[in-house]
Amino acid sequence: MNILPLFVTIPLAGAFVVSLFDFIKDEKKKNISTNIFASLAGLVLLVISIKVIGSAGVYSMGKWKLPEGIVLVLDPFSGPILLITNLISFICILFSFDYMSGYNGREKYYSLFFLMVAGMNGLVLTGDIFNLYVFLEIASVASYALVGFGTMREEIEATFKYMVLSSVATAFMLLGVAFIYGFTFNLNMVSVAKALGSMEAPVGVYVALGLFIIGFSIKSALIPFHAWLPDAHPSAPAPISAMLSSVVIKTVGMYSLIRICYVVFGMNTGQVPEVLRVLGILSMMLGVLLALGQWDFKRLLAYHSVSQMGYIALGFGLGTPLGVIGGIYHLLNHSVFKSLLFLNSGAVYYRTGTRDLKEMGGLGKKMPVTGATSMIASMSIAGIPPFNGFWSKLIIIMACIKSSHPWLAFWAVLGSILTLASFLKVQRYGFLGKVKDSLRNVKEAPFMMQVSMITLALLCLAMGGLMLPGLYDLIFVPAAGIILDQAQYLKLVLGN
Amino acid sequence: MNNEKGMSEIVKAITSLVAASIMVFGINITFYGHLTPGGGFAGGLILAFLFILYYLAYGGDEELAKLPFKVNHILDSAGAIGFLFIGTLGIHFGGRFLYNFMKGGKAFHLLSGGIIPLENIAICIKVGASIFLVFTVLAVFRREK
Amino acid sequence: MNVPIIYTLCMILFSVGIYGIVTKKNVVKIILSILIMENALNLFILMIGYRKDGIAPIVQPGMDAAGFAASSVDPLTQAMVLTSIVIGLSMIALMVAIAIRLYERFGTFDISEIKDLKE
Amino acid sequence: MIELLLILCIVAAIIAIESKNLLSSIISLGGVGFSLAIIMLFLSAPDVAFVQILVEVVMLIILIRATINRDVTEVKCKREFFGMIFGMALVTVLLGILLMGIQTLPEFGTALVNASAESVPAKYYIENGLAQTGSANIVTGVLLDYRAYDTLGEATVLFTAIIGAIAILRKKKTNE
Repeated sequence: MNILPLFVTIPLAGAFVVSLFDFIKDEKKKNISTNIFASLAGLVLLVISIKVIGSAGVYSMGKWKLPEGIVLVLDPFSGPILLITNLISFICILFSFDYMSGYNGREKYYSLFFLMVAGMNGLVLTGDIFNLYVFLEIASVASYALVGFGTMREEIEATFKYMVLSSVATAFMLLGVAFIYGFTFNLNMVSVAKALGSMEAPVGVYVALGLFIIGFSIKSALIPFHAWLPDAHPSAPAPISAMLSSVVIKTVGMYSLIRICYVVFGMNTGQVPEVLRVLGILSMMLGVLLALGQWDFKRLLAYHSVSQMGYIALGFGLGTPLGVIGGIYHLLNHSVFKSLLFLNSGAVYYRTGTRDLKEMGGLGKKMPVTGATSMIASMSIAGIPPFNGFWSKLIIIMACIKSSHPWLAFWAVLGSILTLASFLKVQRYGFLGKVKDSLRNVKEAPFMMQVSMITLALLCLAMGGLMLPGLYDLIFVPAAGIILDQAQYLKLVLGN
Repeated sequence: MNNEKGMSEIVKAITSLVAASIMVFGINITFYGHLTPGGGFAGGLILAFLFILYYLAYGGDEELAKLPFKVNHILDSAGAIGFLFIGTLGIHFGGRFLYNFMKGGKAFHLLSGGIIPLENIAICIKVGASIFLVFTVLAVFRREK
Repeated sequence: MNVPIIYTLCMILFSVGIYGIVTKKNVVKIILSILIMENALNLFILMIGYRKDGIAPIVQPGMDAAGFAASSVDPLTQAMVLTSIVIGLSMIALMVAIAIRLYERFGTFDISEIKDLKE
Repeated sequence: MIELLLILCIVAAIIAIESKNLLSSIISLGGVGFSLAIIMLFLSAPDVAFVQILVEVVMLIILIRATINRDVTEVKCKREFFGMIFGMALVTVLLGILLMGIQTLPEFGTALVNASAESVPAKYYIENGLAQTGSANIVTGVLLDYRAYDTLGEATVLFTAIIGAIAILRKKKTNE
């Protein structure tokens, strides 16, 4: 398990070094060298995260044992999330090569990008609640700066809104940590879990739990805490929108929520899943209804992120193994197809300069790769077989029925149909139909953009294969075991 | 408007008088962070204050804007890389990231803390450069407008 | 029912910060409210680790180890607070940068006039 | 004594939020910060108090430089009645919940009294900190040895914020 600290140190070193590329005077040379550097670092991260998949282990920082030190924990739940984070970030770096030519200050962009990745990797791997707060703060601060990277009116306004709401969320989270410390005098997850399990929980523990749920719900943009997302995600540059929507809200929001509430507090039955179910259904339905009325391509996608986060919350909120598996599976799938959709919107914006669906039309003929990949992604998100979105939604709906919540299944199906309607609109107005006169001279997106989009589209197809029994047993079953059985987590970290 | 920039002659004189002692204080706070209250962060802030004091007293908005923030920027990154590097040395010497590999030495002496004073120095450089960088950026921005 | 008065006052300070964030329309006021909130939080964490008549967690030469261990306050909360103070400072630095850009773009600090994004 | 200083803090905070003049708001905020530093001294935390004072000074300078010389230092906006009522209600609910929570906390001033070094890391630190890390200041020992990973994260947050601020205020804008 000696490679675990590399997940944090490589992106950190990359961020610190790449910010020094500022001193290359020639803009062109600077762009090329930062591109090469960033993609190499991203590739290394991707390779090491493929290497750790399927394994589990503990790494103690500075040779300090529990409970006085900090440990990094790789368990079956964090493994897949780590892989998807580094995979999507590598693809987004490839996409940035051409897309970021509209902006200057490329080295700052990559520096912030790597800091965001470092923050997410750190918070996924950590086994300590205060350390989780610190790394969450790194990822958040980097994302504030990245949302406002264009520094135009919209971007600055969106990032200010995002920052205010988000800092309230982190403050709530820190207050929760303080409460937990006040009761248990411990910070690492294992000791906290043991201490909370051995005492009769006082009211303050539930207050802390509520603070965590509110804080992470703001971070993962569940309705009614979603106000910042539809502004912040469309305003960022397209690769960053893809990162924010597909990875950041999941690691910073949903992963941390499940990690703290289910694994640390051990509350995987009872009220907490119920709250998650309610928030999930609300976000699922209201998100998709709000998305239906949008004409701004990226804003529509942002509302769909809210809606799909609802599905994930619903899956986790069922509290049954099948539901949790559905939640994780949908989380991974959503990362792939939502980042693909945002990259599509970026490619369209790069060539046409518009995000308004009414001004598009017939782009599928002019940009065949973008058109085809966006078609695949739309079908994935709408849950059409054989694409990956179908399988995970199927699991969630089956889990709803099996745990005797047929109404929840009904809402999930309805939400899926509305999603389909909304993406038919996107395809109809954006990519099919007649080519508008203003778009006569539009060319296909540059090569690297095509590469990244095609990779993601292939992944959309391939990830249906995770349903095969071998992979299913390897990835999802142990993850659900860790989430739903606190004892397994304790055993993994403590050894026996 | 008169040509004199910054504050009055008295402030300038006092600034140059106290500058040395502020510097010594900041360095002392950093080096002895593991024995007395303070540490790299406080020391770095104090050193940044020294430069801010100069800048406010002598009114160097224009000079600051011309000053390429190269040095600061390098120091900022170098401090962070230094901390990371010390942590990585721990892997080499002790098998664990951030392992304190230089333990030993008499208690209550400068070298008793192993890597702690080194980390303090790295943080001091990083924080001092960072805080002064913020002022530089704000000054440059005001100048450009 | 005993009301822990010090914790209560600390929570009131926290709520004052939240109140400012919710109701104020001025960018600088919002930043100040966030600062107040963070300060209250830091104080709360520090209070949790306090021990009555405790001494600072710094060993002086010639101090007896057992006596020190029996009377020192919690060093871990202080380390946490130091970390969170720095994080607060960083947040404020970035926020001020954003606020200055906001002022340059919109010419005002009043967020009720900053409404480019549609609802 | 701590209570009195805290009440002073709350009053200063309310003045900072409600004052019409931005500059006086910022100055009252300084009042909050400095009284907090004194409270921290009362709580036997010299390290934290030291950093708190320094950070407060930085914040005041940054905030004053950010707001002064802009043409508005007066807040002109009218108070919205409903907004205020809504804010009050929200804060009251939140405060009620938090007060319920803090009543069940261990009593103020009893931390570490009955703790054992096996289960409570803080106790372990004060018992073994000097011998294991060689740092007489246990807080520094915790920050830079036991929990140095946190400190790496903290330094990174600062780095991130500075790079972010430079990026937000950078010279050339986008080519659009």
